[in-house]
Amino acid sequence: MTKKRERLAVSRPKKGASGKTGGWRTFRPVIDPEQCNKCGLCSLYCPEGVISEDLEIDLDFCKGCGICAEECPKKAIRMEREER
Amino acid sequence: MTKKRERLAVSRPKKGASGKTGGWRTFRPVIDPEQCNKCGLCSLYCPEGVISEDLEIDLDFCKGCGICAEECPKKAIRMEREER
Amino acid sequence: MAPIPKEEHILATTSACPGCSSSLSLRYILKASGPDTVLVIPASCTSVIQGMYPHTAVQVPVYNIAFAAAASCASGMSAALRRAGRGTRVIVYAGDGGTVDIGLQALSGALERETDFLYICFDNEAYGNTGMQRSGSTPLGALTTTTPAGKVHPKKEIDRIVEAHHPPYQATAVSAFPVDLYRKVEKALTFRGPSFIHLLGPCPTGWRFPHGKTIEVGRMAVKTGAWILWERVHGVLAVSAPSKGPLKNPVPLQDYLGMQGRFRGIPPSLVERLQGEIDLRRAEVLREAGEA
Amino acid sequence: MAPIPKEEHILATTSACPGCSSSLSLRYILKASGPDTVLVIPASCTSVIQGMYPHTAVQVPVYNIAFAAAASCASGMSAALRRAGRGTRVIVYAGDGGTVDIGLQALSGALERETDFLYICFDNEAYGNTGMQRSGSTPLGALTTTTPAGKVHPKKEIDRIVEAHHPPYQATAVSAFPVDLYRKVEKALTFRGPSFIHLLGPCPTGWRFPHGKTIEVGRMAVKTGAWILWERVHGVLAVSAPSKGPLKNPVPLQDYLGMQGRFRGIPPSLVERLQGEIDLRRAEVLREAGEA
Amino acid sequence: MFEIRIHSRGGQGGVTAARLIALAAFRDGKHATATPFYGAERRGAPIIAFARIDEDPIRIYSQVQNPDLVVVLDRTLVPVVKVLKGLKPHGAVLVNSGHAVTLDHQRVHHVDLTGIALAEDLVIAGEPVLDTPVLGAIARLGVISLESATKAIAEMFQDPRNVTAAERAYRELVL
Amino acid sequence: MFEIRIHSRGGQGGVTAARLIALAAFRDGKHATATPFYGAERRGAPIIAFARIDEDPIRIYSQVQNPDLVVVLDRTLVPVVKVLKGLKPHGAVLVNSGHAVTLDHQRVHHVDLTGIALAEDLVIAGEPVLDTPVLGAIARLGVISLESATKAIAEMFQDPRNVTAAERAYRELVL
Amino acid sequence: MKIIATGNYAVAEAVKQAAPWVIAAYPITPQTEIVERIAQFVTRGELACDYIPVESEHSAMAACIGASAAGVRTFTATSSQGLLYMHELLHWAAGARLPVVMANVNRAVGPPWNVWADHTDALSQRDTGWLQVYAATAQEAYDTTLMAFRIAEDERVLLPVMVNLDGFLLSHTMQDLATLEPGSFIPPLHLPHAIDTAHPAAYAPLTGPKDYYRFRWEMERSMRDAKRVIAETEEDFAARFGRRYGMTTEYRCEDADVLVIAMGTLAKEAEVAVDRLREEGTRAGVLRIRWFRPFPKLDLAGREVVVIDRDYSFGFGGVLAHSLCSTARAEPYSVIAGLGGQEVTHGDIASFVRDRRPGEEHWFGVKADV
Amino acid sequence: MKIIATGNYAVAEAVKQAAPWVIAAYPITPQTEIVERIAQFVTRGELACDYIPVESEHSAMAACIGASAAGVRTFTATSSQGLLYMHELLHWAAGARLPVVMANVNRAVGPPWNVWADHTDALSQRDTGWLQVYAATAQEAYDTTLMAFRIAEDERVLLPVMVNLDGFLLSHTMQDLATLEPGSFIPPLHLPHAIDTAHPAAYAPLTGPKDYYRFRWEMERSMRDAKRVIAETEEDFAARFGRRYGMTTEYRCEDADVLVIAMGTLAKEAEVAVDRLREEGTRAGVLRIRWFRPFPKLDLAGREVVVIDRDYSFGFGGVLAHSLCSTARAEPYSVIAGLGGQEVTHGDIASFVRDRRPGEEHWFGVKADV
Ligand SMILES: Cc1ncc(C[n+]2csc(CCOP(=O)(O)OP(=O)(O)O)c2C)c(N)n1
Ligand SMILES: Cc1ncc(C[n+]2csc(CCOP(=O)(O)OP(=O)(O)O)c2C)c(N)n1
Ligand code: SF4
Ligand code: SF4
Ligand code: SF4
Ligand code: SF4
Ligand code: SF4
Ligand code: SF4
Ligand SMILES: [Mg+2]
Ligand SMILES: [Mg+2]
Repeated sequence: MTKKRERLAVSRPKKGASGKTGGWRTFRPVIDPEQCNKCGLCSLYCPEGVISEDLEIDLDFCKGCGICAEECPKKAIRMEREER
Repeated sequence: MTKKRERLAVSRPKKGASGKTGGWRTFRPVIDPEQCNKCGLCSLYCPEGVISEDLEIDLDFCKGCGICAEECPKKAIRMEREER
Repeated sequence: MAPIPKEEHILATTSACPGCSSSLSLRYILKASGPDTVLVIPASCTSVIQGMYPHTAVQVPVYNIAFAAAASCASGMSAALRRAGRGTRVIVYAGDGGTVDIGLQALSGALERETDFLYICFDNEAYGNTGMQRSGSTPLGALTTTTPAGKVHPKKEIDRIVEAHHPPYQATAVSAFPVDLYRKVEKALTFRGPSFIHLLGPCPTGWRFPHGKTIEVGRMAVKTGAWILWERVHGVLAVSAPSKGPLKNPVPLQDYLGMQGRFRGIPPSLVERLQGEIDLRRAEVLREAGEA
Repeated sequence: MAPIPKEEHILATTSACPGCSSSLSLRYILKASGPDTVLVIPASCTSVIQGMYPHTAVQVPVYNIAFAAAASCASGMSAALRRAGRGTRVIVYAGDGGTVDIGLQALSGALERETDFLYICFDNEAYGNTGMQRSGSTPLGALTTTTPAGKVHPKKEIDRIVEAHHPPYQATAVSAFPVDLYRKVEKALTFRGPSFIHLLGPCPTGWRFPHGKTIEVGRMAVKTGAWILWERVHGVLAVSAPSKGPLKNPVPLQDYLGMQGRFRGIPPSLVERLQGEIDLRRAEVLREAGEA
Repeated sequence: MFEIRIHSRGGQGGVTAARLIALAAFRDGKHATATPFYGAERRGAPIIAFARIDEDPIRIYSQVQNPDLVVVLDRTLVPVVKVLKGLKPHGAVLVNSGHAVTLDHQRVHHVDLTGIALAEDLVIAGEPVLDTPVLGAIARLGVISLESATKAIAEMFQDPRNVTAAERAYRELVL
Repeated sequence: MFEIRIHSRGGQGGVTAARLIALAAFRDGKHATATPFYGAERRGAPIIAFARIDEDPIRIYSQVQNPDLVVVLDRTLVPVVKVLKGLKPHGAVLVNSGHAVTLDHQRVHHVDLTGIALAEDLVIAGEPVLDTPVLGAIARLGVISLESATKAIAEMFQDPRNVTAAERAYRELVL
Repeated sequence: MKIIATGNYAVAEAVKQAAPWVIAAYPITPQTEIVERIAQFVTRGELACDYIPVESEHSAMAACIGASAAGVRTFTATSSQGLLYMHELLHWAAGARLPVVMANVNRAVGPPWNVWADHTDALSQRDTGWLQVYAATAQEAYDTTLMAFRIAEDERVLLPVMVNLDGFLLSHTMQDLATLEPGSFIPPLHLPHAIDTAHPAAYAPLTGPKDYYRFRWEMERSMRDAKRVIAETEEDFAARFGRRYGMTTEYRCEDADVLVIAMGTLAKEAEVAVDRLREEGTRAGVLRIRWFRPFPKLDLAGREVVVIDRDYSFGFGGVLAHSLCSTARAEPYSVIAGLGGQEVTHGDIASFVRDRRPGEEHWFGVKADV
Repeated sequence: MKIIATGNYAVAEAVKQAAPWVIAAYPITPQTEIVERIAQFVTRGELACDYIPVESEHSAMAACIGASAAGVRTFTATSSQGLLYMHELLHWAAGARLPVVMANVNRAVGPPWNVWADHTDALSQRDTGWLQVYAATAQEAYDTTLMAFRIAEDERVLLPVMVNLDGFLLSHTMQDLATLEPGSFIPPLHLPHAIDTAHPAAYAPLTGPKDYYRFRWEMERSMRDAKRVIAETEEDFAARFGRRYGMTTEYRCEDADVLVIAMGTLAKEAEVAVDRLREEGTRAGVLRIRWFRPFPKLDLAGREVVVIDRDYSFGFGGVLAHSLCSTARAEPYSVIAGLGGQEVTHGDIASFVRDRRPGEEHWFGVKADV
């Protein structure tokens, strides 16, 4: 079977289309479940949408921007230096 | 002496640049000095500026639009059919 | 006020249609600006009525330029003249199409960067030069060759658009009041930076009225309030004399529409809508001018 | 009010800078419009952040188009879809440069002819994609790569320009209030004809603030009144909830400017001028909303 | 091939006249073309239009050099434009004029088309319409049939006064 | 010709680093070029830049095929990009890392440029600046003189911490 | 139906037959009648389509792009400055592989202003990836416009087509015209890459050096395939309606020693010149180039060639003459004539042939000593 | 002064030397650094000029036209889509006979988006009446920009000049640069037809068929004269500053049997290929075309030719290859390579030469069976 002729440049949706953007963080967010009140604001504001409803952070794609930490009303998120 | 080289199209100002536009009137304005009060409105409104201060009409360039006649407060201008 | 100069800067005569209000307006504009003026002209009736190569009726430099480029061309020209130490007035004289449609972006840019020039939009409410197709400035309901059943969109409000750029001087005018036009051009040119005059230009050919009626049609636009004469200096609006009366006691719009073939057959409902809009506008202007 | 859908239409993740407010905004815009949406994207950061061939992070069709052509492309697309009987939402998502500068003419035309679409201007107040040159939407005083001493012209008032076209729905938004943004997109899409949302988009890269501060900077824009959230439905203005308090009791503008590197070194006189303009605007909005 | 050159001013209908001639000739069963030569559509400027009639398809697009018939819709053009240029020795001239016109040519005919238009109230924006009446005069010269001429007019214009005017010009042409 | 390839992410200064190398080499009296290969200027995307140093004018614009030195400003690129591709057998690798990095190559050096930048507070929009510190490490490898390196940095940046950072990297490079 | 129509009306009639769903156009002399006619058709309900009254030609083409991308048939018309103002989007429409059909009424480009026939407007768009064809009669303008839709929309092509007609000379000349009821001549448009929210994709994304050239090659490949599609379409058209055109049309070429090569109305006028030259004993013929993109492969071996260019590429030469030089190894007598509507008669053309100087270039009307 | 600079910085430095009074430009990758540098110069007072921050490239060129018409020196810079968006006004600036100088950073045209080197942007403007020159090093970009002002403003020319540099490859590559104190190298601008309210005139008025072609001929005449002016200017430049370029530059051509012909950085890279080919025993040389408009007259008799086009005219072929075919009767091996920044190394170029098939066209990277 031959590949379908690609007449023009068309991109298809794909998770990780821009690579594992999480790879180049300088800092990573770490949620302290003790302090967290599950308000969900971190998830609301995360530009990348990588904080799930149950507050799992997808570190493959988290860019380490720190918005979640800044916006957490309980200061429950710490930005930790990535050790590489 | 050779003509100066004309590098680009440039028009020079000239009276009658568009020809004797008066030539193709259907009607010509005729001022009746009896009725005229010299208010100058005809001259003010003439789009072609062909009614002089002393109310002479330059028939070479009057286009016979009839504005002067319409606007004359004394109805002192008659539009006469051009006989050709 | 100084009297209007006798000197004409349009030589008899343009090749405009008989009764053309543009021909008339240009006379007074150039009287006001004088010989140290450059006219920048985008594609429009004016491209043609100035005369064909090798002669022109216009006695100041005329810089003809592509349709969309008048304001930006003038920006460059004004900058160059100022840097060369010259006070030459740069006046764009563009059609409504060249202003509210294809020339809008360049106009907006020139206003934003505070170009030192006067921009006059000669508004005959259609693309005159190509034979009267609709423009953004064509009023609702008007017949044009591309709106054979009447235009379905309202006239674009270029004055509001320009106002949003806060030029120091802005005004409306109509050829039927040439002295008012003259004074406004004179005044506009006293400001440093951009000024804008929106000039209603009754067009016998396109609006389908007898060419002797050019003044009367323009006057009726003012009497009905379809066209309001005002000026706005540093944001402060003042109603001009000819519009003062009509703003309070306008005659019915139909008196204006009825004179023109382009509104033939316009349904009464549309006339009502137009009248309603005019009434609103009148009220707005009165309020803003503090005369309501 | 229905809750905001959980479903994401942006797949993790765009190639935007960390902390980019555009990335955030797109999430909520697409949540509101749903999968039956086409995004029309002129040259801008969004051309890049969607991802490079052959993959994209965006899960609805994205039609990339030349810089000046977004609104007109959308006009044709919307007309075609409607004629084909499809209700697909056509959303232009353009930058400020693509809206107030090079795309203004097309936008004006599309508004005038009542294109059935939603136009969102993502305003990061400069040409982000090419590295932060000034745009017409850059505020007075801001440093950009082409205004290394601060911009000398004020921000172009695109909202007033759009308002002059009387779209049925018009609003402002900012990424810091994603729920407000979501509701506005949702509402805009209920109107037939054009709607316009002017979305302030704090840009850590261009505005020079730490990328964790994106929300705070946006919130501070609202708190100071530098950015007022409102919507205008058929001409009637209503102030949105987050701006109600700040309109009456704003914090000083300096609190907003001071957070951003692009205003470093801005002279106090300019801050005063900007503060004065904001106070005026606030008063205007309050008056128009009948809350003064 | 029968070739016609029409001299007029913008707004007088010279171009439409040429088109009407071509249409009428076509209705007569011939091949025909009508070509305007004009520029920007401003009223008043001198305009030339051409019509060609032949039994075979016409391949010439350039201007008529040696007309068989010259039509002058505007008498004032006579001193301005060389209306007789290239006219065939036995060619005819048709001038819109209320009285005889002296031209350096044998076959000169006249008819007061302006008068006819004004009398029939065929006026647009203050200018008399000449394109339909002239068709009658040309039919009278035998170039096209009167029947096809009126048919052509009726196809292009709704107002019946156009046909009336053409018929009147047919009758009033001074040969 | 000595050829260098630099791997980095948009925003980390790989392109500027290449330019600084070229400038320093030029100040050393050599011919040098620095070429970025990048696209749209978005932060985070992998970027390559090249520098070439030679006694003669350089005519090659294409990418470096067989580098003498590979610089990796972002360790996370190692699994994503083939950083060793084409590296000359005796070529060197310099990685920004606080600890030794295992690569399938002999001469691998590391230095914690990020740590140095953070320590010197060289941070723009939240991201540590690596372009100036790396120059010190490269000088240490003998590619350019430290003197020219600091001169080049001083020509392009006003903030003296850039020079300090470079000098620190010079010292801290783990050979 | 047999009617009499100008070139402009003929195009408008063809568009009515093709029934695009979206038309976006902006007026410009001498194209206006096309736009006005279409507006009439739409108003009268004779053509069910969205006529978008855009604010510029750049937007006209953008609207066609947007509509075509949605999978519907589109049309626009322009001329000269309008075509130039679209330039960026001409490249775009082709690269986006959209079968937009456009009529371009050839007119000189400014400055100075000049509204008369000239091919420089269209020829200076020859690198944009559009197919270009030049018509010489109203009938041909009609037939070619119809064929243009079918060719553009063919899956092997999917590139836009520009149908050219000489300003005034053809656009405003009334001639006989037979209109058709073409029935199935143009099949419904099926655009394989039409936007479809059920299958989301990003069109024209940022594409790196490793991939970009491939899509350029795809365009060229389709241009090459287009030659076959043109031949098939013209063949089918001829079979059904009896009129045959081709990549080029020939007039008395079989035994000709000298060929006049030109495009548009000049080439038609040249037929009259050739008849006269033959009477004088010169075995001349006319080779009329119809399709300029893709450019036809010609065999001119053993013939003398007089090429008339109604265009010019400054600092180089006549575009048609050079195209022939480089593809058919001709050494033509290159005549530059008809610029800006310059009058060129069959008599003039005959004298070009009589006075031919192979390998030289001649500007008609220019005196050597100017 | 000896500095190190990218092609973009080199252009900005040259502009600073030439000191135009009005600059209007709009940013676009990869040209932005030129604009940003100039904005810096102006802000710091190093360049006394009005920098007009326009809202589009169409307006950038319009502003240059307006300023130039007033008789002052002007400059702009752009690339790709920006250049295309100016297209209408490129024609205008040339027809208005204005000596605007522009730097164009060659980049691919969309769609799809691609920001890397490609000559199609500039070459598709080759009919607009602009002189075009392609630089290959930062030094050359600098020197050529300076010369461009003098050539454009020469009374025998008075046409605009476009200086081209390859996107990223040259625009962003840092190299050695010697800047000059050129003193009188560029004389003050005297524009004979500058607007002057003491001598009113209407510029570019409606011009009929009887006159228009004459002004077109004047443009061509000046293009022809430009060859002499270019030669003189380059000669004077070489005499003063010791660097010599010419309409074309040659590398090891004297005894070459096979010539690689190309423009911009590819031709520089080809020198390395030629060195290698010579080592292998192939007598190769590089003929680099610098001035593309006016197009040079070349004598290629008796040599094989490999032409590399970083551009394409769809449905036709490589623009450079065809230009050489038609003017120099070459039968080149036409290689299409480097589109959209496609990587082409000296090794690749050497293999083009080794595998040459005269008369054929080859798309680098395209597999025959695709
Ligand atoms: C780019 C471009 N598009 C179209 C035209 C054709 N054109 C010339 S003038 C004109 C209409 C001008 O209308 P407006 O600006 O209202 O001026 P008016 O003629 O009514 O005075 C048009 C469509 C052109 N010259 N250039
Ligand atoms: C005609 C044209 N000119 C210039 C460009 C280069 N360009 C691409 S995006 C861009 C800036 C976009 O700025 P904005 O619209 O504000 O969007 P942002 O990148 O800030 O999101 C520019 C100048 C282009 N693509 N096309
Ligand atoms: S914002 Fe803080 S408190 Fe709220 S859910 Fe997130 S981590 Fe928990
Ligand atoms: S650091 Fe930024 S990207 Fe990562 S989870 Fe927090 S908000 Fe999201
Ligand atoms: S008829 Fe018209 S042109 Fe003649 S004088 Fe009266 S107003 Fe002037
Ligand atoms: S308007 Fe009438 S009354 Fe007044 S000056 Fe003229 S002719 Fe006399
Ligand atoms: S069309 Fe109207 S505006 Fe144009 S010249 Fe004629 S009357 Fe004047
Ligand atoms: S430059 Fe600003 S707007 Fe653009 S992607 Fe980066 S953060 Fe977002
Ligand atoms: Mg108008
Ligand atoms: Mg922006």
